[in-house]
Amino acid sequence: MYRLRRMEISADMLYKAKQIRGFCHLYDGQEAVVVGMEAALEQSDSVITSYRDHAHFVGRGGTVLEVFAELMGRVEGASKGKGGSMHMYRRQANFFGGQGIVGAQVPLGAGLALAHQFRGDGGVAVTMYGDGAAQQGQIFESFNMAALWDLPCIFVCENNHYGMGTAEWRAAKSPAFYTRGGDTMPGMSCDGMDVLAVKQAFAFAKQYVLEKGPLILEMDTYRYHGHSMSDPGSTYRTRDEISGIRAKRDPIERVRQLLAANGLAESSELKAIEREVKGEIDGAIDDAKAARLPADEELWTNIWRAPLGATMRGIESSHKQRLPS
Amino acid sequence: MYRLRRMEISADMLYKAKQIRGFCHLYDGQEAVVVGMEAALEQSDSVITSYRDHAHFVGRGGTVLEVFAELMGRVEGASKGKGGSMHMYRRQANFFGGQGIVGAQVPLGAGLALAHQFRGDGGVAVTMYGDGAAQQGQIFESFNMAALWDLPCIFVCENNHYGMGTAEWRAAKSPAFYTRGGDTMPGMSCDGMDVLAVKQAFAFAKQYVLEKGPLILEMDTYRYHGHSMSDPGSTYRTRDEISGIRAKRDPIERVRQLLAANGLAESSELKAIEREVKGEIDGAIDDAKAARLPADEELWTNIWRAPLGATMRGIESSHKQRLPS
Amino acid sequence: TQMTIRDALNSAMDEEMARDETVFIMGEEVAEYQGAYKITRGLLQKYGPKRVKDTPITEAGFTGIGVGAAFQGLRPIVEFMTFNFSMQAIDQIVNSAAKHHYMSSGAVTCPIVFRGANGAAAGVAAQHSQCFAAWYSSVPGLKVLAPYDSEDARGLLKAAIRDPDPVVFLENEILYGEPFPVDEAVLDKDFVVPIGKAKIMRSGSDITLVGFGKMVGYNLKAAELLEQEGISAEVLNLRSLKPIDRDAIAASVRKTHRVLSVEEGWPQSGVGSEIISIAIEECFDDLDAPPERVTGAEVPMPYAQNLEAAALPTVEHVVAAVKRMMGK
Amino acid sequence: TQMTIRDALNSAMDEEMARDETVFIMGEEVAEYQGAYKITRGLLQKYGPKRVKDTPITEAGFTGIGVGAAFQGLRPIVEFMTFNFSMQAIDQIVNSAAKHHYMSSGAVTCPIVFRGANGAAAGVAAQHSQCFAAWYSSVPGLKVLAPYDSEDARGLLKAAIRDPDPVVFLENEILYGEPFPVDEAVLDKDFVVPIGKAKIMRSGSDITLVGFGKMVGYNLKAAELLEQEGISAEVLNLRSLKPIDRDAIAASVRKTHRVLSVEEGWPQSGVGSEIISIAIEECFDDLDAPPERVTGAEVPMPYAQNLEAAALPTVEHVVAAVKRMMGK
Ligand SMILES: Cc1ncc(C[n+]2csc(CCOP(=O)(O)OP(=O)(O)O)c2C)c(N)n1
Ligand SMILES: Cc1ncc(C[n+]2csc(CCOP(=O)(O)OP(=O)(O)O)c2C)c(N)n1
Ligand SMILES: [Mg+2]
Ligand SMILES: [Mg+2]
Repeated sequence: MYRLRRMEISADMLYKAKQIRGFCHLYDGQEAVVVGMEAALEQSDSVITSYRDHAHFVGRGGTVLEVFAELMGRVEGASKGKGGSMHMYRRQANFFGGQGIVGAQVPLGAGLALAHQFRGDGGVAVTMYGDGAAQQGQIFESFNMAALWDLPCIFVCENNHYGMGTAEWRAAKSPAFYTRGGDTMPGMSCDGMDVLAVKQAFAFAKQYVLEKGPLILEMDTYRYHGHSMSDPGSTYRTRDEISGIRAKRDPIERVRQLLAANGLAESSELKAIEREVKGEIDGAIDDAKAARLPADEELWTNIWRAPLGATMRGIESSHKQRLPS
Repeated sequence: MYRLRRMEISADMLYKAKQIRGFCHLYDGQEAVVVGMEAALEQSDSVITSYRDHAHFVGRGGTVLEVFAELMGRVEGASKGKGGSMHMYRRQANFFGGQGIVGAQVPLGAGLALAHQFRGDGGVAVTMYGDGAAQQGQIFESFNMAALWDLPCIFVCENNHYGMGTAEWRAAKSPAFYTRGGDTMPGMSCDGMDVLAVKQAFAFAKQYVLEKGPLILEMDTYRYHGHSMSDPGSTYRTRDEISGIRAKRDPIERVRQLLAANGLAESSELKAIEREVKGEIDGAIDDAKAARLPADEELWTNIWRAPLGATMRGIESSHKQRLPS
Repeated sequence: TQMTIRDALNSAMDEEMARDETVFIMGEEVAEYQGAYKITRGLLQKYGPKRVKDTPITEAGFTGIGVGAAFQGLRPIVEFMTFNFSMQAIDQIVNSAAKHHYMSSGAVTCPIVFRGANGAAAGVAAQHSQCFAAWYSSVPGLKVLAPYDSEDARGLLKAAIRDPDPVVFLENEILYGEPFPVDEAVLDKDFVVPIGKAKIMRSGSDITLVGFGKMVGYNLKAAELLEQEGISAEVLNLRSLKPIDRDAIAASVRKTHRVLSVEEGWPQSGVGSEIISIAIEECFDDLDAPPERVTGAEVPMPYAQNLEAAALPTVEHVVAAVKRMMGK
Repeated sequence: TQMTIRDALNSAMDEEMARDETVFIMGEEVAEYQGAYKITRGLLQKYGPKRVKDTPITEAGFTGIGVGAAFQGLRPIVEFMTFNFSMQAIDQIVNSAAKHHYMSSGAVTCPIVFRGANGAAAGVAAQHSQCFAAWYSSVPGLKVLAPYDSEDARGLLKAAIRDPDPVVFLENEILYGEPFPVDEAVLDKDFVVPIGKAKIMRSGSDITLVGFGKMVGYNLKAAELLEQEGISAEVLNLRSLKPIDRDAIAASVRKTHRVLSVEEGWPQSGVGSEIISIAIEECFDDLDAPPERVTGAEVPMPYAQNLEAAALPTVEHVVAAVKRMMGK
């Protein structure tokens, strides 16, 4: 978690230093959800989430270097520079991104679950969306089909209580997101700031969806940063609210205190870990900065898996690009 | 109701005689819903429904002639021949059709309600959809916004138990459609074959939505015909099921028996009414057949309300159509 | 032998399902009802409900589910009852299916087919008559196919199902029941038509008639009539709208020096506008007449029979345009 | 005086809301947050929550609600945070808003404006960079506008709000903060720019550069550079993409004998393909060179700065294309 925290804070600095462009959505505050989840899942299970995806990518085994390199549009990045902040993938670990369109990842996630069921491979799919996304109609459509077909799908609402500048109660008549399956699907709520609770919830959920069909897991969590880099994050909520959560519910502090209270780690050990992580992150930043931009020819790769020798048009009529066959 | 019944049965015959083209969805069996509803509403309230709209059009004051003429694509038709079976409107009575895209009418209906609320004119909007449509995501999106904004909107699920060939329980994990508002919105169920119950339900609902915000009304009803003219309607349900409903729950028979049992009408009086209605319908058919096709110039009218002198392209380059300014 | 388009599509799916067990079909009424237009007839009975799935009427949701299943390695065939309803799902087709291979630099693939009836049918009015050929074929990352005859329907659909990329497959309701002659070769289990290649249906020397789907038939009819007037028309069946076969269009126009595009969709930024542009870009100096397009009239489709007829191209329009272009 | 596009749009809405109390705004973050790009700044404070409505992130639903309210006589302005998200609602825009006046033979009207940022921004990758100009402008029943400068933004938006038909209003995120000089006349409360008319931004005699939105600026820049090389370029700002001003395009091309269309969207069946087709249809014999188009490259938008730059037209592309067309 500390690694994810440092990574996001460094991304913030890099953005402000104009090393990163476009949209960039940070995850600090919410780390326990990804860490707890990954403690309960296998990489043979599938995960898909929204644009706020840096931590999910690392949770699936991606490196911090790959995150920074992607943010800087480098070829060493998670998506070799073509995706950017919102679109990181780790196909070999069944991580399907990194989705920019609010709500769209939810049916996609149900489809991942359908594939696991179809093959009978024992895998489950986790499809993660925000409290703002939770009103999207395609989510209800997905609930219904997932329930009709008993898909092994865990629908995870990461409720950080705001969708951009809109508080949950202004977006949802019923902001108890774990009940939004109505008669269609059961749900449960979990303290998303408590990594151990999250792990437990996912362990239960995985078992449940394999045996009984889909389930909603609502994670009560909080984002410290603004929605994205252009949002100071303090016009629609009070600074007191933010600092209160930091003081009382921070997921990293909670673990630190648990370790200390139970005598599981000396403060010096933790400090050493922190130092090590800082070193790793700083090294990753340097490596990312040193990494190459994609070659210009990459503009024309990956349009299709089978480009069939197609002729594409460049910017000018004089530029016709023949793709490989 | 008997008028609507005769109208639909005649439309069936006209279709088979190739006087009507394309899609044609009949309403026989469901008549009590429209008749009961209109007994409780004013024409200053708004109504919108799906493609199965002949009866709704007549319920809002349209004539049987206008229905037949529209079905035959005549200029005397409800939409002057441009809409056809699925697209009949009666703007002066706040009937907004006649919508071909499953589910799309539901947010539209919520928007009608928004306008009534915005103007504070005391009107409500009724937005009607089927059991098949009830899974559409935009319906849930509409529920949420209608509830957040307290819109005077009655969401009416006309549950005839099949969406084309799909029984409700195959389309919906939870086919109790009046509960589909979950925590967002209350709902109630009503016997849609009992015209008096329907009237009562709408009278209650109108009052309720004006005072407390939106409501779901599920109407338990049945369509006797197939989904549309190409569907015999008997492959996915048994003939016994259909004849059982006809025998036990027919909305017209029910009223006939009520009138008889309570001595409110002699059977001869009812026969006379039936004869009169038959005459009216037969006359309407003759009149519709005699009606004119739209003039060829109508191809180019009503694209826009303000066509601004635009030049449109005809089929060939040589045909450019200058619209009025 | 003769084969209807319906049987061509049905047999293509049947054989590909037999060949590859990751292929499955989903959509409204595809299973128990056997397809609103009976294209999936018999498949539920043969392959069972796991591989022939009825969906609720929730296009956005089931399209997204199909795309997700394709990401995870299955090969879904998603049927839209008609492509008009694909507008509810177009975000999933474009943003999810078409763009992921690129955004992930090749990590995520999406082998899926979206198929169904496209364009005008008969008497179904404005909301059920739209042609989506131009929209989908504008999107890099999609492949877009439109069969004309049973050979196309079989060979292109089999190619689409085997292809590793998302394919939009535009059928025509009016042609479903139409029989076309097919060769022995077409009946082969491994008969596929190459994606991205147009086909010369009839060779000619005076003008090239470019079309896809049903309009290829009109163009063939027109070519016959024109022959009687001494005009030799070449008929090009595009088959693929994305990628579009620029080379074949250019080669034909270089030969005939004239080109007319025929489509039922709306004119503005339509397929015809692209054909004209390709002709101009590739062979301006070879042209003996301005390239032209015959299109649907620029109106929402009216219901009344006379108006509907006036909104759609006919063989006569093609013949008249050609004669004008030939100065006759 | 100078005015940014943001202020032009903001003042247009403000004044029209003051003028007509049936005008209201709805969309994500338009009220309390004052707009993701602050286009609606101050309007909640001035007109209150009844007329400036924050919506949940449910494009299909709130677009349908807007259209329904317009059917019933209100004049909604629906903001899409960007037009990329309008794909979730495109069925409501096309099937509900655009087609109802026609389907009802004029009974139902739909005075509504759909507005927001369209096309490429900076560093936002494939799902957030699509241009929808060609798609929407293909649909009869819609009006489609694209402002370039602050005069356009103010005058076209006011015209759109007053218009009785559904208008798709395509803005450009990158230009929101850009100041443009405006005349006194533009500041008038009743200043409107006529829908359906293109504007000559700069007169010239050798070639016509056709564009809309941000590309008009590129074309003006290119025209300056070309002047230094002795080439006189006329710059036509389309303003309206539907209806498109065929007469203005034809008149300009008849004068200059050459035409180049410039857009950021994809080429196939794009706006440029229509401009080429119009030029061919209207003035083939007047042409001294084949009409051409500069477009976005035919790829989903990549994120990396160098690739993104390589995917989009620049002033240099325009200059190079013109020189080639002039044989220089
Ligand atoms: C369909 C769509 N509409 C709007 C947006 C713009 N947008 C991006 S993120 C966001 C807020 C989402 O909030 P939430 O679901 O709570 O997720 P969080 O950002 O809190 O993780 C919005 C409106 C989008 N990307 N897609
Ligand atoms: C978005 C969309 N998808 C599919 C269709 C095709 N279709 C027309 S009616 C229908 C069944 C609807 O059933 P239901 O909502 O129960 O209404 P009913 O016909 O029973 O009145 C379908 C699938 C459509 N018109 N629109
Ligand atoms: Mg949130
Ligand atoms: Mg039904």
